[in-house]
Amino acid sequence: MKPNERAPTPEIVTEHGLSAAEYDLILDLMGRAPNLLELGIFSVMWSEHCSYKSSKKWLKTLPTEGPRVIHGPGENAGVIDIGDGLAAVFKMESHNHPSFIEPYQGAATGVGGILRDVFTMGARPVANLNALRFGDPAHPKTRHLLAGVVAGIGGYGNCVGVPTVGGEVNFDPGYDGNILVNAMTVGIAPKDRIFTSEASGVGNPIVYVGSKTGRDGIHGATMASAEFDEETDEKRPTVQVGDPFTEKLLIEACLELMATDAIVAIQDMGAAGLTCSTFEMASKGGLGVELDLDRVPCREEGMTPYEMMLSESQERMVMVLQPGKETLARAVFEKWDLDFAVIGRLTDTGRMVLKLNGEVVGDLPIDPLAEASPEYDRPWAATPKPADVTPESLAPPEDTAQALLRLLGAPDLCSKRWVWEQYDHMVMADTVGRPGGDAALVRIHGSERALAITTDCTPRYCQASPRAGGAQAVAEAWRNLTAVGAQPLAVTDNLNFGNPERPEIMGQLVGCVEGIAEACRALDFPVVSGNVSLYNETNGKGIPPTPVIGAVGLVDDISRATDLAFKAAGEAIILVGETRGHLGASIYLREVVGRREGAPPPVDLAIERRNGDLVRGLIRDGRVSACHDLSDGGVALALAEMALAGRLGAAIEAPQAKNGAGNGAAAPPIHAWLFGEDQGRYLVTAREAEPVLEAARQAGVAAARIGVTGGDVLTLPGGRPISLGEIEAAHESWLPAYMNG
Amino acid sequence: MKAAVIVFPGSNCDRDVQVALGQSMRALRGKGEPAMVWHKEADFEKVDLIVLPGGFAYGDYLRCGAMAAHSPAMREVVRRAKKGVPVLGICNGFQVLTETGLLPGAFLPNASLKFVCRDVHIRVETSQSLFTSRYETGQRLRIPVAHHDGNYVADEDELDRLEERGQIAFRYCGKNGETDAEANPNGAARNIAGVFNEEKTVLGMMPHPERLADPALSGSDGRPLFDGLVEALS
Amino acid sequence: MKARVHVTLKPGILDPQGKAIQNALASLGFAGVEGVRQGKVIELDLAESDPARARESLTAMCEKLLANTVIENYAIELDGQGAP
Amino acid sequence: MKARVHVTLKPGILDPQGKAIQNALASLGFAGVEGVRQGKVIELDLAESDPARARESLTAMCEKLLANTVIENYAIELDGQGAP
Ligand SMILES: Nc1ncnc2c1ncn2[C@@H]1O[C@H](COP(=O)(O)OP(=O)(O)O)[C@@H](O)[C@H]1O
Ligand SMILES: [Mg+2]
Repeated sequence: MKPNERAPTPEIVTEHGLSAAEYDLILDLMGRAPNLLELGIFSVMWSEHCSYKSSKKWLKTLPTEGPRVIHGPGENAGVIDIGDGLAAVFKMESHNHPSFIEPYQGAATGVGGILRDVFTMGARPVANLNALRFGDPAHPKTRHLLAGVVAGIGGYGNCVGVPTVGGEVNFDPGYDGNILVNAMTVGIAPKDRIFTSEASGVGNPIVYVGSKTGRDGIHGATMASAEFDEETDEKRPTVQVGDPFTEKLLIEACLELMATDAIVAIQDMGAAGLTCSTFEMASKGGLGVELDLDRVPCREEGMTPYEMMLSESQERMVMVLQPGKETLARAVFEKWDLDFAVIGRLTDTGRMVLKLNGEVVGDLPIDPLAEASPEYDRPWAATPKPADVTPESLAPPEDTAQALLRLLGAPDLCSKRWVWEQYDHMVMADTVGRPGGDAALVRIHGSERALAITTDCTPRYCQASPRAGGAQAVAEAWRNLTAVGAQPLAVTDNLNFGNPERPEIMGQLVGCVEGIAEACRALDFPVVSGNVSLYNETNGKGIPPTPVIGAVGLVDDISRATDLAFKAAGEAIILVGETRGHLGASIYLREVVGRREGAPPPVDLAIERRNGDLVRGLIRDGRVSACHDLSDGGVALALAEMALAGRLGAAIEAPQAKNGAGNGAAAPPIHAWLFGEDQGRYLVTAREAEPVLEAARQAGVAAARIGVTGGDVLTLPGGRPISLGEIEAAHESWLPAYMNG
Repeated sequence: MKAAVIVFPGSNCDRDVQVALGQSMRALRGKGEPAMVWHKEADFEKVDLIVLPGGFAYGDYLRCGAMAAHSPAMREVVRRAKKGVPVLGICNGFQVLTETGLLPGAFLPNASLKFVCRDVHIRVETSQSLFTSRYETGQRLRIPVAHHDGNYVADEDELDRLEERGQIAFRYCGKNGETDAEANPNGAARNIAGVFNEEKTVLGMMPHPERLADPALSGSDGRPLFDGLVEALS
Repeated sequence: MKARVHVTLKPGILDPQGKAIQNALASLGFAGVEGVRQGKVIELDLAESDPARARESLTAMCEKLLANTVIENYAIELDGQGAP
Repeated sequence: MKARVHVTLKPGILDPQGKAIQNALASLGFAGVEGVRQGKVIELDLAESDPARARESLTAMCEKLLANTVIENYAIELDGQGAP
């Protein structure tokens, strides 16, 4: 063996993103200098992306267990029991850097990657979501990036035939140089047929299936962990191109083979392709692997072992088969016109041995490498507490109606129809609740039950107070599921932050994770999967902390679910939850007053839960006809959305006292009541108000009747009536106009 | 009645149409389920109706439907269609039908150049066909479209001939049935959403009736199309 | 040998992609673009080395698959044989 | 003057369309097709009549809009000025 013709120079080591200390550790583990191939493998295995070295310590603090959890974090995706012998399998993943470089392909391959994480586990993907963050609309790149990302997500998801049913789109100058593209997939599998990556059976064949390996994105995984600088435009690393058609074939072929008993373990090739996937399988099974790299299907001639091991070509999987099942498996993949190659076998050596033409070209220890994977306790500094902004300190708007119209058309709050109409959100014919509501509802095929799915995060809250913002993201997701009548079950998270080597950024991460952990605990809402994206930073300026929460809930009977549209004239509109008129860090403060300051609204998790449980019960009992949770823009914005969805107006009365709290406190100023973003609140409609108010009293929940539906105008206290036409124009026109600009 | 759904690599509405048609078969005839036929099978059993489903056959690479049109199963479909076996092509299936020449015309990318997925209104141009017998002529339906290349083109003479012979099955229309540019989601010539062959035994349509054939999915205007077929063909 | 097949929309057919490019160029400030049409080029590596036979087989490929002759024209270009 | 811009994927970038066309040709019985890549041609009518200025402006159009230079190469051909 000649593993060591050329010891890597310090420059090469640095180029691989490894610190001097990390390189010393490599020398220790290997007992010699690594060759370039081995160095490459270490570098991807220990990259932030694959090793979570900065965040691991904190991720461990998240609650990950619950009666429904079948597989928590650590697998390709989280798995929860949804009854009837079925499991929901889901995860969210970022493709931020690649999407900034090439928005169409970056976003498309992001969707492809997360789909593979889900069907690898044996689930048929049934829904995609996407949480997107772009820079200032006025920034010269924003329009192009948004157009490309949306086209890429649609181009991939539409072709594979998985409906894209929800997501979010925000804009902030803080993302000018670092957009966020977080994609989530939800799948459904028979509960007793979940596949994992844990290899077993010495001698079992290792099989490669899918597309051929090209020189795509070599070192993409390390790139994703390195800060951008002005030169990135120059470097132009090879971009990975997605092939959704091949992905569709791969889904069908894998699910077909999974219906047999041929597969021992299976793993998609994601970041760091063949390296990460085979390593992980062997490491989980406590085994070794031997690969014959000559057998790897290659797209181009003369590919080196380094390229084969580190390529990030898309639409590829690795499997360990039961002995003797190669012929069966090959037939399935050939039926679907996919490459199939036995590329190696499991060994009991605990080592990864790579051969080319029968010669050993790399030989690394598996467990020690995985165990020695660095874990940092990076220094962190807590985000200073922001000063409160009291409602009284803000003058009321000159024109309430104008303020509402302004919010309705604000980039963050306007209708995202332009986006979701480019996504096939109805394929599979089970989309019961389409985009535009609080949570998407996807019927479990062949049943009357449905999964409710949402993604949420309010970065301006997280920036003001990471802990409150983290908790709020979870609470809002939980509330969105509740608002359609679903029982919230579990979450996945995508933690997007700047450079963790800076204590203030690390402080944001720590704070957000604490908030998420606290809220998930209080709401019995375990985290079953997730992803961390760090170094979202350009020229020393990090993105706003953006811990996106993707959440899944269950509706037992779709005829008992609801949506936000006003249903009939003359119905009472009831505000559930207490309104103090919190305007700190609100969208009103930012868009109408023009100030970005203050503390975010406090999240009282006990109240959140109590209010939500009440509302869910009311929906299930058929006692309310529509429901919408309150978030950005408060009561006023929610009313406008409900009116628009139902094509029905409403007349709202001025609040009497602090809404239904019954403690005699004075009502907040009208503008604070209308636009305040206090948490734990919902608007519901009902033919009769009293039974709903009575139920609220029984449950100890603040609730008050605030108006009645009807007509074709929305009248807010202290404002002129606003026609539905005006509301629609304000809400629907900003995004298409901007994109046509 | 027996029906077959041809499954191409990349088809993705095959199950959806199987469910919708199967539902009508069971409701009206108490039994039945369309068979799935893999595109490589040229000798599938004799059926009363062949369905070409929506999706992205062969990724829609090169041109939508171009590669699918040459699959072994399609050669057989063309042969049977020429003998009068009814064929329904939805969305990608419509594109495949034009590529085989069973239906006239061709498709270009939507005028917006964007994929469009939303409910549209279409006007039933004639109830005189086995596909539309359960609708009234002039009836307005709400049915979703989901495509990137739905911009139907044919030369003017061809379009005139289609009109004269009553081969236009559906047109995109507005709330009051008006077939203007505003109601047209993709730029299709003369707002055409669906066409028949001359004998009206082959129908291609861009909208997806199978996606709104179930009241739980916020509408069922697509259902009569399947009911009508089951009624006419069994 | 290497070959290129150029597929273009027939003259009377409206070209949405060309039109969109033309509009986009105008809004980017490029004046004087009076018309834009977009076509496809398909580059093929052929085992065949005889130009006549290559051209014959390419014609068959075009008629059968590469072009939709209802709306598209095609032109075949063989390496070393000049542009179409 | 008339101009043509040829846009092709950079070498090494996966071309799923080309791959699919190659497979389709094979299954249609066309033997000996060893590689297929698909590109675009954009034909433009320009008011400009000076070749140098036309080329300059076309280069700017390519960089800004016509080609995605992260993954595509382009070549400009001006009428009467020979193929790229
Ligand atoms: N990128 C997107 N893809 C699909 N749907 C989206 C996207 N962005 C927003 N939506 C949809 O628009 C609606 C409003 O989004 P948002 O304001 O974030 O909802 P909420 O305030 O209830 O969390 C939701 O139904 C959401 O799913
Ligand atoms: Mg909501």
